[in-house]
Amino acid sequence: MISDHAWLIPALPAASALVIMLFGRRMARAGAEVGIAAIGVAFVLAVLVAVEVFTANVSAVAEVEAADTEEHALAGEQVASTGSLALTEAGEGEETAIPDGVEAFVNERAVTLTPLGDGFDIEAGIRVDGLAAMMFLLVTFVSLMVQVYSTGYMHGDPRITYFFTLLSVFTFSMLFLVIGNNLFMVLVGWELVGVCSYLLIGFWWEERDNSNAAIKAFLTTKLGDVGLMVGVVTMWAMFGTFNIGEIITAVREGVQAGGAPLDSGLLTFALIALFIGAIGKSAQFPLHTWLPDAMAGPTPVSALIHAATMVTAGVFLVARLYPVFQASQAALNVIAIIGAITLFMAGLLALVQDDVKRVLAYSTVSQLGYMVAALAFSYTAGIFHLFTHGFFKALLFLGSGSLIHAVHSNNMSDMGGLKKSMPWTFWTFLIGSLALAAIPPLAGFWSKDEVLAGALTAGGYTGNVVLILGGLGGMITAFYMTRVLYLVFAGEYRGAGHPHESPGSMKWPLVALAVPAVLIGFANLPFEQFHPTGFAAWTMFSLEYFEGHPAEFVLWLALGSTAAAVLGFVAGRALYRVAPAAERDPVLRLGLVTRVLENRYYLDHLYMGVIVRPLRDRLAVLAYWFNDRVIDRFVYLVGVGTQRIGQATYTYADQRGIDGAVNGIGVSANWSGGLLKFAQSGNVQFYAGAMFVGVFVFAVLFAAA
Amino acid sequence: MTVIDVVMLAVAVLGGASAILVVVSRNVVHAALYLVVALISVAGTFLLLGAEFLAWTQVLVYVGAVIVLILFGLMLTRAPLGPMPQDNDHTRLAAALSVALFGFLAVLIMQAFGDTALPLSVTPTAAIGEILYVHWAFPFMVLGFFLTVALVGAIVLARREEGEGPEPLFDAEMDSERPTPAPTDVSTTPGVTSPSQEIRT
Amino acid sequence: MWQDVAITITVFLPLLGAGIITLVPKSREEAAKPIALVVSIVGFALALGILAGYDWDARGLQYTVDVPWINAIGARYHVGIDGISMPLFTLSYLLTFLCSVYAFHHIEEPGKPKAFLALMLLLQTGMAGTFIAFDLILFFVFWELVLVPMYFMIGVWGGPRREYAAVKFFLYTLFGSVFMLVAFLALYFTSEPNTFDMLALAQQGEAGVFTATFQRLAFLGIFLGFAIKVPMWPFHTWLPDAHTEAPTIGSVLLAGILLKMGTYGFVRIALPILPEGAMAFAPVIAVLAVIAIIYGALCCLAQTDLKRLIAFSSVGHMGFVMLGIATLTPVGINAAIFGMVAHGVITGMLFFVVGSVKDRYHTRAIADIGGGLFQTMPRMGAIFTFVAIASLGLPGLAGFPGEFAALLAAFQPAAGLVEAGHLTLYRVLMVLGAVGTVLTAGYFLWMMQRVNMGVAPQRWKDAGLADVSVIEWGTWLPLLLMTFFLGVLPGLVWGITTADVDALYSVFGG
Amino acid sequence: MQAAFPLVFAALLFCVGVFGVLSRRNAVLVLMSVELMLAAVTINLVTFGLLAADRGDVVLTGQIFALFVLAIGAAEVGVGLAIILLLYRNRATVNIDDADLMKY
Repeated sequence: MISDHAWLIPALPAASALVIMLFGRRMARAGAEVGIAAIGVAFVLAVLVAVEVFTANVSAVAEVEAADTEEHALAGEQVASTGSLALTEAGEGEETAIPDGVEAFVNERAVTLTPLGDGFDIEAGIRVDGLAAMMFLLVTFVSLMVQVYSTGYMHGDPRITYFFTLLSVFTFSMLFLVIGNNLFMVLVGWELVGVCSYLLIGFWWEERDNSNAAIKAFLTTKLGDVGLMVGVVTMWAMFGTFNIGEIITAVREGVQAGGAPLDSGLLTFALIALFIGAIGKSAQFPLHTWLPDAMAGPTPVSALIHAATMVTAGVFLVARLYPVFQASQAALNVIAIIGAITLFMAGLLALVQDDVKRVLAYSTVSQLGYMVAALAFSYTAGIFHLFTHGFFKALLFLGSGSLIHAVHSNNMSDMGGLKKSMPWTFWTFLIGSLALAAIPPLAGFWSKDEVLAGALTAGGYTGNVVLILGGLGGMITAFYMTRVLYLVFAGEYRGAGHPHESPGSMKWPLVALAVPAVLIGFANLPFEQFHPTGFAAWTMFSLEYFEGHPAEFVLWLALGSTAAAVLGFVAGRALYRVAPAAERDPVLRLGLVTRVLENRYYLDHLYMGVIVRPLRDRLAVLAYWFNDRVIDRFVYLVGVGTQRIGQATYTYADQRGIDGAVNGIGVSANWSGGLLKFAQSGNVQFYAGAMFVGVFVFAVLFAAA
Repeated sequence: MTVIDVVMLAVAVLGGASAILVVVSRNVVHAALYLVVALISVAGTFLLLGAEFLAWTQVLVYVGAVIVLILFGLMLTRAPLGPMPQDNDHTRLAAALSVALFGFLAVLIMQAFGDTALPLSVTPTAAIGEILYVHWAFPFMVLGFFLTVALVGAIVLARREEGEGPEPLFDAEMDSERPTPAPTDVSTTPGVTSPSQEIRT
Repeated sequence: MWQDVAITITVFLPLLGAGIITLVPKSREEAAKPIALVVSIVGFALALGILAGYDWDARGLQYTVDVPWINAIGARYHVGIDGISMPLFTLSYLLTFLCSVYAFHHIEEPGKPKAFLALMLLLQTGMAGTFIAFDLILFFVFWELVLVPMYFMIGVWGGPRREYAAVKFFLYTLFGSVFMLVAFLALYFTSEPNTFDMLALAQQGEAGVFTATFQRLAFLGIFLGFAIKVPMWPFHTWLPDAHTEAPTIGSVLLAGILLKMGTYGFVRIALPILPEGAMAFAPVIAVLAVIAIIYGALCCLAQTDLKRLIAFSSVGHMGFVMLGIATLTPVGINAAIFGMVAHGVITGMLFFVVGSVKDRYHTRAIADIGGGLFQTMPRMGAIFTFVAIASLGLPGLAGFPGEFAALLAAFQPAAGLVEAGHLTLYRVLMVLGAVGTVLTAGYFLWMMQRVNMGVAPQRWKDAGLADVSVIEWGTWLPLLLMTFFLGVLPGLVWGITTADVDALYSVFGG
Repeated sequence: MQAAFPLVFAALLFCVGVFGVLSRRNAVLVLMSVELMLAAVTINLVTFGLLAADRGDVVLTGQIFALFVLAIGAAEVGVGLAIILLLYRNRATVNIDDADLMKY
């Protein structure tokens, strides 16, 4: 089985990182060739693994259906299901028998790394299933494209070798996160991608803004990681293992470590804690503020890390533990609400940006909100949107990189009329925009429709919130992408110099990414007959879940969301067909609304003013003051106190002490006169006297005895 | 109360008095001379106890050699020879401690040996010699070695090294090297302001 | 035969080396360096030999020697090595070896390699001896032996405020060890039969020979001695001064090994012998540990002096170690031991780098360096970044497993502590500790921004600063590799410790 | 003779010596006081030696030890004076409270 060797997929970029780091400088293309070759091979492997996993899953589904039909034909009676938990989703009263021995594809293999004491071990292992295979495909493909693209985009940068090393390290880390069979490995990969992100955002570290953005990104996500760590630890304490498969089994059976019944309160706590990690990494409200700043990094980095892969790690984490999340409706509700808030408020923020990358960044935040919200109702919807979004958002970012490369500015007010000079970029960017705006039949339409359909089917309070905000969000998305398209490609060129189309190394990745942006949606057509052979079957985590999966096409919803998108498009076209001067941009003339949006809801001000500055500039200084003036002072006072006691007994020592204080080297060294001089007056007679007193006391004691 | 007891008492009074004079005398040379008397009375005690050899050794070594050495020391260090306070500021404390110690010891001794009579007998010098060179031969040799070492050590210490200047008044380098100047001149120390304590050279 | 003499030879070899170095004539002081190098290489090789001959699967002491030493007080020369001592024992030889290599690169004013290296080797004997002594008096002798050379290292070769720092270090530690000694004596007189032997005492402790009140009192005494050495908040104020003023090699050894003597003491002596005392004090220790984590990080944020910043970071890292110990579970103790080793490697490395930076810039003030280390010395900057990231606990590097396992253990402390109703406290502390990792990341990143990144001031660009030298590479490469491999394969430490930790801590019913 | 006489005498000498050691500033005087203490010790040794001889000690331990103390005392005076001389040469004083280099 090829999936036995899936460990090669992360191993290849790791090896290439090492090779580039050691020998990259001496290579003709600064190590890029190694990175591209390695990730290319990894991509091929990922395809092979995906084929194996997906076909296995499809045939498993087919077997179940065959058995199902058989049983219905024979008796028509219901057979008790083993997986009652997953089936609660179904709610249709129709339970399906799963024949013995038929399961969703999971290839898990592990070696014990180290004992931890108390009988616990840390393992290193791989878990290849539908979800992992899908992520392999996405990560390796986008990474391949981005690396090819970078050979053009980063051409001539003095640190290009370092850049490709980091790209390889990042790709390895991301794949490591994906492939891990236990939460410990997920945590490791999670932090590793974080540090790669930090280093790549701060890639041009000469500029203070860039390093500030890097620090902000790392610390904000790290804050979320506290949640992740707490969650992982709680899980470990509850189930006595990090292994994802074992945790899922334990939750299904409703037992904790040691056979105790499941503590649902603690479980909810753990899940919400894990989700806080996801909030940080996937830039969900209220920790989303780092992602737009992260655009300070090179554009290929934004495409790879901050659009397609790393930021989806949070979504991946929830999907990875989906059966566990299903056990806590409270956690799912939190997820839905956070997702809904994020998708809406980030969409609004995208409206007022001038920097094209920031528009895309906020759009990424918004789309991540969709994914997260979707996971509250439907596993497939969430990860399908993750999958499609990865392609078209990478496409958009690389397209924006191509623009920036041509006009040497991030600002749309310096662009305009680029359709003529950059046709390739224009057409691919257009495809990406339409996919993002969910225009049928592009990828984004199918995945977003799945999200909304999931919310509709689930209904209830959270379902309705997600549905309404999601629908509005769709309109906003279409509007801001239209604004971008017109500001960038229509009208007259407003910038300096003569822009021209990017070189082939940058052009072809755009084309290669445009293909899946168009086609990938067909992998998961929302019609009953396609499910057993489509994306839902490929990536299912269990047959029970797949069978109970409520995916149906709601015509009015699809039409409605399309109409909303078109409405957004028409409105954008009406306002921006003739590109207005920057200061006359309609979205910038909404008074208070614009001000609030331009200041990002004042969240950054809040964080800086309430957390960072007080902590760094006040509390830290206060703590150090406390250290110097209270604790150290106390030590000093102990010294002086001892001296005072000595004063009564040994006047001489006292005089030396005060003398020392008077002649001391100032306030800071003042206290050294205390304890120290007393104890080491250097006066022999003082020592001798002390000795005699001691001997005397002992003699008395002995005599008494 | 035998005669020997009376003599012992007299020797003790003499020795004790001169010992006290040693430690309270304001003139260093006088102190040294009182020390002679004290040590002679110690030798007398030895005689009374029958340790004849020891007594003469005491007289020879201490009264003869050590005192001369000490007088040389006084001379070489150019100590102020006239009468002046030689005590530091703890006199009372030291006195209290000593008196307490003495009282305690005296009580202890009286309790333990108050009614013990000493079996007096004169030890002939020949017996001492025999025992010393037969039974205590090895420790004796070690002692000899030790004395040699002390002799060499004393010479090395007291020898003026080549290049070392003639007795500087203050070691300036040593103090300036330290960030916190430790006052070496006592006269600058508050509380010890008696002008008579300045060094007269 | 080798089994009987291995430890004795290995421990006292550096002492012999120190003696040999003192014989080097003053006119040829440089000759002291190769001698020290040879001695430390041989010492390291012997330590590796001990490691090679160690049976990883067995529990209990190996290479044991137990002969009478001071009969009058029943003190014995009882040495041996087990899984708990082994990592630190070996690490001490590695660090001394690397320091003697580094000595070829740089020794602070006033030079005098002869005296310096002799002191370093003397220190090595003390450090190694502490980890293999199984008799309280022997332990105490080695413990105090360490003070003297370090005192002189700081006091003679240190920075501007060296004497102040040296005396503070010496007296503070001595102050603590007095209480410790009293507690040791109390243990001796209370034990039945009277003994200073740690193993025998631990057995008696488990068997309940000591009353609860006695245990608490004795634990308090031992606690003071060890807590000052660790140092735990609020006994830590000697550490920044000592670290800041100490010469590079002194800082490395101080951070790398000396601090671990305190935590090792807890693991080896305080907890097994006085289980009830430990149970009573564990919540206090845990609270102090978490205060140290947060507080250390905050103090780091306020620093303007690079070396002092690193020194304060030790306070926080040792907080994680103590948190692990305070859980009284095998997982926590394992975490603590790992934390000790990792901190020794990483912070030792950080002090090396900062020392080398200071050596070139002639200043430790972050503002004077002014950023741009990446430009003036790219390799140095890369190493600095790598180590700083390791120190802030990145998974895959050495800093992480110890921290994570400590948090893990804090979530589920020993059964006895749970019964006493401390579960919630520990869980709150665990979350606070996790928040502390964010602050840790914060100050390290901020430091790197101010030191590494940005544009270098012109005067430093013109200064022609030499990048990492060959000797420095030689010194650092082993540590860098260890930082990486310990992170990837935590089993390198845990594989050897777990069996003994499990055995030692079964008493807490973990 | 009563054993108490020489013993009390010795105690007196010793305590006077202690007083001198603690209270005198001049190093030479301190040294003299030390001599007094040593003398006290020898008296004790001889006295107890007599008691020991009464109980069967034939090798005169007390007196021999007193002899040794005498010798060592002489050596001590020699070395002590040398040190004082050195001190005087370096610091131009024989006051021992000035000889406080061993402080911090």
